[in-house]
Amino acid sequence: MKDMITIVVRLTVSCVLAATVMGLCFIFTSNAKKHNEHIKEQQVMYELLGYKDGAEIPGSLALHEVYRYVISSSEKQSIGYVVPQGHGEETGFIFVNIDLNGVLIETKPIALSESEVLEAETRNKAVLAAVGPGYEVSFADQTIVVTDNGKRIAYLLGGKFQGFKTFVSVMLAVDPAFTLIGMEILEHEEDPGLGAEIEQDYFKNQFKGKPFEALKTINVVKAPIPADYLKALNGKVSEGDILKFREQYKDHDIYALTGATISSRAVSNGVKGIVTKFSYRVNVLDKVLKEQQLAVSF
Amino acid sequence: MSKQQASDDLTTAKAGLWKVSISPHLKSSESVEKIMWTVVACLVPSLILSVFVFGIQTLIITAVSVISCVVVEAVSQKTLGRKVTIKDGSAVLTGLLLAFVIPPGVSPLLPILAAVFAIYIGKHLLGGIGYNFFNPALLGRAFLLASFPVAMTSAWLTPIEGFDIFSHLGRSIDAVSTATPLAVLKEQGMVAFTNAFGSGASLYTNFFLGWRPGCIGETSGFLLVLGGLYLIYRGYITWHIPVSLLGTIAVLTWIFGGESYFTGDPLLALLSGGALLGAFYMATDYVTSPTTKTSKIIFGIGIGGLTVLIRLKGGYPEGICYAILLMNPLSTVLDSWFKPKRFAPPAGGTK
Amino acid sequence: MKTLAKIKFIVLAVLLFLAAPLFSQAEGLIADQSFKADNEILVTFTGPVDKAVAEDIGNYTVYEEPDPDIRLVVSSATLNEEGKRLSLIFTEPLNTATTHVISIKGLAGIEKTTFTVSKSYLGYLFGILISALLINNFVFTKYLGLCVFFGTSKKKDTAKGMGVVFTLVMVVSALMSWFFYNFILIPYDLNFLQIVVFIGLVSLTVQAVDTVLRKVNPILFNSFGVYLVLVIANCVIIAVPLILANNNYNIFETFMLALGAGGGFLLALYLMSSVSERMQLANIPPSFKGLPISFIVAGQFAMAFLGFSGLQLF
Amino acid sequence: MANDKSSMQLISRGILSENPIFKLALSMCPAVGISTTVMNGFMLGVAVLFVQVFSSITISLFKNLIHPRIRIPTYTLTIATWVTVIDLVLAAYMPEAYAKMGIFVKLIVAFAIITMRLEMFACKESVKDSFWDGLGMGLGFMVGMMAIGFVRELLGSGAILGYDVLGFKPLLFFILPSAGFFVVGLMMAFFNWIEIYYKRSRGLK
Repeated sequence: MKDMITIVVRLTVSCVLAATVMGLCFIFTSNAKKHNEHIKEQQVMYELLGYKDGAEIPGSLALHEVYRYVISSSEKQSIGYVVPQGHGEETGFIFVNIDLNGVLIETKPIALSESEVLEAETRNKAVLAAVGPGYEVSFADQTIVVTDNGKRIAYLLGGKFQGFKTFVSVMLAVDPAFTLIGMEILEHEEDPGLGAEIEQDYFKNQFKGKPFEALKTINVVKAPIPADYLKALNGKVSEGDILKFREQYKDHDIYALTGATISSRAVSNGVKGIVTKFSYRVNVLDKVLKEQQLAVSF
Repeated sequence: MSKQQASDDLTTAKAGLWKVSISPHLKSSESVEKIMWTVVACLVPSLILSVFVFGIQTLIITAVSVISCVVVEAVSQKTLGRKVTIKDGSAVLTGLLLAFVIPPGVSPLLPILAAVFAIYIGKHLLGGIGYNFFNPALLGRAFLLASFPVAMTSAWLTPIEGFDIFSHLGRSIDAVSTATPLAVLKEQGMVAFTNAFGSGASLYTNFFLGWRPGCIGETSGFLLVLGGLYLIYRGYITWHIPVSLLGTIAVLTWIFGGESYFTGDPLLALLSGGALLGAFYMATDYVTSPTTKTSKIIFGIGIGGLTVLIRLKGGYPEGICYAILLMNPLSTVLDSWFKPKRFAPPAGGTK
Repeated sequence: MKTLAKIKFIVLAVLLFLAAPLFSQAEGLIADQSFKADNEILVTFTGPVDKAVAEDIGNYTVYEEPDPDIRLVVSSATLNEEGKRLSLIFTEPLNTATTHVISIKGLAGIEKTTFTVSKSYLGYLFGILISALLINNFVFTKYLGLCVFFGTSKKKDTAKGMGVVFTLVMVVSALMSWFFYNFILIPYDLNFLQIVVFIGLVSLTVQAVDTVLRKVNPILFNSFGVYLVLVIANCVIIAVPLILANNNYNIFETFMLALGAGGGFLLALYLMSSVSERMQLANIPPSFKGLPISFIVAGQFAMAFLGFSGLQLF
Repeated sequence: MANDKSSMQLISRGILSENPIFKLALSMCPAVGISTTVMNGFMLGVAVLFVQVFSSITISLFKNLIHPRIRIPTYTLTIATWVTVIDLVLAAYMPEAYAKMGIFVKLIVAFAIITMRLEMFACKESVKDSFWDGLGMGLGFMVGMMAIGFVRELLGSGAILGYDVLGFKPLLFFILPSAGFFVVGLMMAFFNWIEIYYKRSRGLK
């Protein structure tokens, strides 16, 4: 009996000790983790916009995050956007609820600060409060509108699609006319030496500079990449020549990776899907914002 | 089909298992050497044909492969302090089979690496001839496929016109490469297949005679079947594995291979990949296949099923290589499950 | 083996349970619906429907479930002679991985008929099982549980028993972990405790199996010797809860993953043990004796298992 | 375990004569799994080193308070605690390296080597010796992982520590899953061979 008590007491004490150590560690690291993740994300974004490591980012550049939600009740569904409000001084966000045909249902202000909105949970609660009872909200995706001196210069779109093995997750940069200006493969589990080549420059750079019209019907061709084009894709020629090649091949289909046609096709279809869906949505949102004369930051 | 029957018997005897003379058709007067060289001889016509189908470089690849296998065998036997047995033809056979399962457009350096892997790691480390669990030639191929996925899946050549056997020499692979029938069927569907290879009787004759893209030695169905039948006639191999294997492939392809059930083309399935080569020469290897009749049939069915599974649903257009590799280690298990009744120890006494 | 029969029974029960919704879905106007070619959806009705209504592409609203605002464009709708089978052709290839929602206006006098098309959920569950069992076999492609793998794969009997016990422990501990993860760790934001909680649950399960086995099957218990203790400190078992937490699996998916992982481990052990028995007789170079050669053989197995890579059954 | 071991002896024992990967053959899962580059091996090595040293110290400190009946649960709890700590720290400060190691950092909790050292050494010896022993074992693990990583990275991607040294990729095979088994097996055999050769040359056997 005495044994039992000592065992229980000691186990409890050690559990409490362990919990303290872990809890303290969690408290100290959780903020750093979020911070570092955010920095990493920003770095990818700036790289997509053409600011490589160390390049100075102009102060006039601003990133505005737009969150999209799918709102559903038992009868109908609608799309809700959380957009940043106003210009500079006015902080806070507006919640814009648009039905499936692109007609505005309602707008509501959301009182969240810049940092609060980054927290998924806080944001979800705020959106839920905005739509009122009887509705379910689910976070769909996040888009970043990039402005330079208040003028839109690009959108950054995240997305995920089925690859050959598992999901491929990407981030794309498109300009206001939806021409693709950059692509980064964030995560994938394709086969090394085959599908994994999608993260190589010579594949990714083929997408650069494709206009929206070409993207809408983009496909892959099974043919070797012409040698001079390959050089340009790998960045082995001068800046001017790269642009020349980009212009020459801008309406051309994507050259599939040798031995990995399925992965190549998955990426080109995925990119096509992300951009076409986004172009539709941003047009709807812009129209509504314009009609309602809502002051948004971008 | 590459190892000594003698040492196989030794294995079973040592293992304290029953010593079964399960191959009544294998005459005791036949030496291992003779069997091996006969099999090699049966494969040579296919090799000669491949020179006329794909060009002279198939001969170069095969020569490199055979020589490196023999050298590796001799070196590993020397360094491990064993008797050098390169004259028995088993290394030559492994080299020949290894060359037969790689595309004709690859660099001749590839088989050297594969030979080291197949003979040294796949065979001699495990105790030498008679002790390997996997078919060495196929291990070599799997190794190449893992190391050079692009070359091994795209260096296919179109059959050459006329007798211009030097036409593919010195040309870059990108310029001449094509796709194998199974790859076209898998990735682009039946319509593209018909466009590329035609249809009807001429398709079957072309495929049967070997005029199609494919691995070096797998295309000439006619010569492979002829050689296989001769081996069966001589009693070096039995009919069980080839028949059950090919039968399973045909039936399963017929059921699942088409747009809807029961519309697949079984004949095409047998002719368009490495099924015939695998069935007669790879799956029947003495060391890595089971010994009793029932287990042989099940072994064949297993390979056939896995082949069709990989062909239709897997990541590769052709699956017989991996199917045989997957079934190889099961051969001992199958033997212990289906051992002849009279030799079985009393129930519960198995160890 | 009794446990084996029990497992079979459980699997069967779960499969039946899962299949139930599939049968109930067949009620009403729609008998069956499936993806056909790249850009085709096939719908079968329970009875003949009005040709004029069914073939008017203006009556259809089709979208992918996560994107209700993006309508997919139907390029043609064709009803067969009998009036029961409808083929919808779309202008773009469909993303068959997601669920598609189809609404038809005015069909059979009903204002709006809505139904969903998706790949069968059962198939997806089965896919998880096959994936853990063969494609991503825990031993040969994920390299988990190697200590026990090499330790217990010398004899077939030990290997079989060990594999079954592993599967059992894995399923039980994975289900408990799922429960804890979803109802305690997530709601109370205690996710950082997952390692401690999972390992605790695994130890608990092992203790339980130990006690039960000692009573039920002392022979098997004796033959395991020290390995049952090793189960606690084994990556395979603790990996399953971690994977399910990473992927947010639901309870069925968890069950399938655990079953597949355990089955895969059993398979690997059995295969390895069947060749080890043969290997003991072979004349292996002295420096390779023991573990090194086991590693080489395991590597050869892993190469053979590469054949399953990219396998997509459903 | 003898008490009069010097710190150097304890460390060298962990690295050489009782190397956890090549000699004791424990905790081989990561040795095969993620040893595709030197960096991966190093990072996981650091994590294991941390957990091993801290767990050894903790157990050694409290060795008199641990009831023999609940020895194993206490070890598990200690290890799990330190694994959680290093897991959180790595996730926060080295997200990229952490992503590469995937699930293996969390799996340190199930490494037989750590439990074994606690059971065989730390629960009997002084804090100082336990520290050196933990350090030795951790370093041994790290060195082993890096050695395997070196071979695989060099042969598989023609690079060392991410720097392209060969200019081409010799054999993709080596960064594939199955190659881990071969590399570990061959390296073990190589060390065995050295040992046999050494013994023979000394006329010991």
